[in-house]
Amino acid sequence: MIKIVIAEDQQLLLGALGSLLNLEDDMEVVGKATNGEEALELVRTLQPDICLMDIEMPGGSGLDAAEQLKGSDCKVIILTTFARSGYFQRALKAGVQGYLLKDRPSEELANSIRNIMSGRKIYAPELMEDV
Amino acid sequence: NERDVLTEKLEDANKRISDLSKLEERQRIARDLHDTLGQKLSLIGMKSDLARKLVTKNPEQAKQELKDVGQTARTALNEVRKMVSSMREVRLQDELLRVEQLLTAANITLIIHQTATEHKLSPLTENILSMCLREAVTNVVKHSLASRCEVSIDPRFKDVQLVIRDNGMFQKRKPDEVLGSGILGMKERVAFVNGSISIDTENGTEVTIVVPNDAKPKSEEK
Amino acid sequence: NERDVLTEKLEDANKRISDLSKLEERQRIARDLHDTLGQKLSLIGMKSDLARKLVTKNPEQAKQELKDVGQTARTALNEVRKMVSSMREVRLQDELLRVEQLLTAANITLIIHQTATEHKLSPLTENILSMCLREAVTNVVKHSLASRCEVSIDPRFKDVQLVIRDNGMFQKRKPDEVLGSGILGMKERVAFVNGSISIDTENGTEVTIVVPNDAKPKSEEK
Ligand SMILES: Nc1ncnc2c1ncn2[C@@H]1O[C@H](COP(=O)(O)OP(=O)(O)OP(=O)(O)O)[C@@H](O)[C@H]1O
Ligand SMILES: Nc1ncnc2c1ncn2[C@@H]1O[C@H](COP(=O)(O)OP(=O)(O)OP(=O)(O)O)[C@@H](O)[C@H]1O
Ligand SMILES: [K+]
Ligand SMILES: [Mg+2]
Ligand SMILES: [Mg+2]
Ligand SMILES: [Mg+2]
Repeated sequence: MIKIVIAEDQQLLLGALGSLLNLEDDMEVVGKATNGEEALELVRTLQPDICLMDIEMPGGSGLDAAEQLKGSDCKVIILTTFARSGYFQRALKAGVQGYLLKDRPSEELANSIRNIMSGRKIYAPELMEDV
Repeated sequence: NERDVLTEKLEDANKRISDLSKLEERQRIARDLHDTLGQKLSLIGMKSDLARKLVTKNPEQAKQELKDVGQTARTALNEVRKMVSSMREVRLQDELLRVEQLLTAANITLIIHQTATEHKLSPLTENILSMCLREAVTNVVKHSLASRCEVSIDPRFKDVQLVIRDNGMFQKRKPDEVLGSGILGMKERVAFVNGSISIDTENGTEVTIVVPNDAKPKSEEK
Repeated sequence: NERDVLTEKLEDANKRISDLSKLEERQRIARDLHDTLGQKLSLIGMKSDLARKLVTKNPEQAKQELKDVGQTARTALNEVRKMVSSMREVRLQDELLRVEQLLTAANITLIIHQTATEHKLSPLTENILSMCLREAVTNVVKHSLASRCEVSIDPRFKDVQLVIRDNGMFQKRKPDEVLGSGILGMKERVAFVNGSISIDTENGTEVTIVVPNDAKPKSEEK
C-alpha cells in the first residue's frame, strides 16, 4: 500500500483528489493538510511514502515544505496548474521527485505516483519553460 | 535627408512604445487569468473524473460531485464574462450622453441623428469614435461660438460615419500660434485604424470621420 | 517656449499610442477568451447537468458524458496555459528595450551589436538570456561608473553568445562584505542549460555568456 499525504489549500480540490486516490487499490490517503506547515507535521507523524504538494497555500508554501523535506524518506510531488517564474528551479533545488500538472486525468496521476515510487523522477514539460 | 531620418526614427520609437505597452498589458492579464481560471478548471477535471468512478459505486455521491462541477463551471463562466467585459472600454452611447451634458452647459442645442442599426461596432471602433466625438464637441464649445451642434452617427455595411457639424465660425489661427493637439490626435487615431477624416470650414465647422466597422490597427495587416 | 511645447506634444502622442495599443491588445485577448473559454465552460455546465440526470437512468451514457466533461476542461486549461505562456514569454528584444531605458535614465550610452539571423531561439534560451542581460546591465548601472555599455548578441549555429561590456571599473568587494546574488543567479541559470559564463574585470567589466540555441534543462529525466 502506498501511503499518501496531500497538501492543498482549496478544500474542494483536496477532497476530490483524496477520494480519487483512495479509489486506487494500491493507495491510501492517510492525511490531508491545507498548508505547508500542516503537511510537514503530518509527514512527521504519519510517515507516508509520498507527499503531494500544491505550491501556493496561505500559511506555508509547498516549495518551502519541500525544501524542508529534502533528503527525507518521504518522496515529494509538486502539483500545480501553471508554470510560474522561478518555481521549477526551486522545486529542482528542493530535490522533488515529481513536478506535475494538477489537471491530468487521475489515472495518469496514479501511474506517475507508482513510477515515482519505483525511483523515477517525472517533470511535466508544460511547467519547465519558465526559469 | 535629415527629415526622412527623423520621421523614420519617430516611427521606430512609436512601434517600440506600442510593443512594450502591449507586452505590459498581456502580462497583467496573464496574471489575472492564472489566478482565477486555473484552479477552477483543474477542479472541474478532477471532480468529473471522480464522478465517473462513482457512477456505479455510489450514484448518490456521483450526483453530488456533478452538482459541484456544474456550479464551478458557471462561476468560472461568470468570471470570464466579467473579465471580458472589463476589457471592453468606452461605449459610443455613453460618450454621447457626456457631450450632451457639455453642450447643455454651454447653452448649445444638440441635435442627434442616429440610424437605428443591428451592426455591432467593434470595441476599438467605438473607442476611437468616442474619442473623436469628445474632441470635436470640445472644439465646438471652445472655439465655434455656435448656437447649434448636430451629431450624426451612421453605421453602414462596412464602415461607420460620424459627423459633427456646428453653425458657428471656424477660427483660423494666426501663423505664429502654436498648433493645438486635438485635431492632430483625431487624425492619428483615425489613421491608426485606416479610417479617414475631413474638416469642412465653409459654414461653421463640419468634421466627417469614417472608420471601418471592425477596426483593426494597421500593423495587424500582413 | 516652442521646444517645450513640442516635447509635451510628443509625450502626449506617446501616451496615446501606448493607450491605444493596450486597448487593442486587451480587446484581442477578450475576443480570444470569449471564444475559446466561454464556449467550453458552457458545454461543461450543460454536460454535467446531463450526466447527473443519466446517473440512474443510463450509467454507461453518464460515464461517457463525464469523459467529455473532463476532456473539455483539460483542453480549456491547455488553451489558458498556452495563452498565458505566450503572454509572459520574456523576449530578448523586449528586454533590450527595457535595458535601453535603464541605461538612458542612468546617462550611460548603449551600443548594440546584433548579428541579423534566421535562427529562432527557444523560449527557454530567450528567457535565460533576458534575465542575464537584465542582471548584467543592472550591475553596470549600480556599480561600474561607466559612461558606455556595449551589448552584443551573436546567434551562431548551435549556440548564442551574449556579451555585456562596460568602460568603468570593476568594484572588488571587501572580504567582510556580503555576497550579491546577481552574478550567482546568472551562473546558476546558465549552468542549468549547460551554458558557460565568464567575467573579465581587466578594463571595466565584460560578461560573456554562451547558451545552447535550443536550451533544455539538463536535469530533465523521463
Ligand atoms: N468647431 C470649431 N469652431 C471653430 N474653430 C475651430 C473648431 N474646431 C477647431 N477650430 C480651430 O482649430 C484649431 C485647432 O483645433 P485643435 O483641437 O487641434 O486645437 P485646440 O482645440 O486649440 O487645442 P487642444 O485641442 O489641444 O486643446 C482651434 O484652435 C480653433 O482655432
Ligand atoms: N559591471 C560592474 N562594474 C563594477 N562592479 C561590478 C559590476 N558587476 C558586478 N560588480 C561587482 O561585483 C559584485 C557582485 O555582483 P552581484 O550582481 O552578484 O551582486 P550585487 O549587484 O551587489 O547585488 P544583487 O545582484 O543582489 O543586486 C558587485 O557588488 C560589484 O561590486
Ligand atoms: K484505496
Ligand atoms: Mg493553492
Ligand atoms: Mg481642441
Ligand atoms: Mg547585481
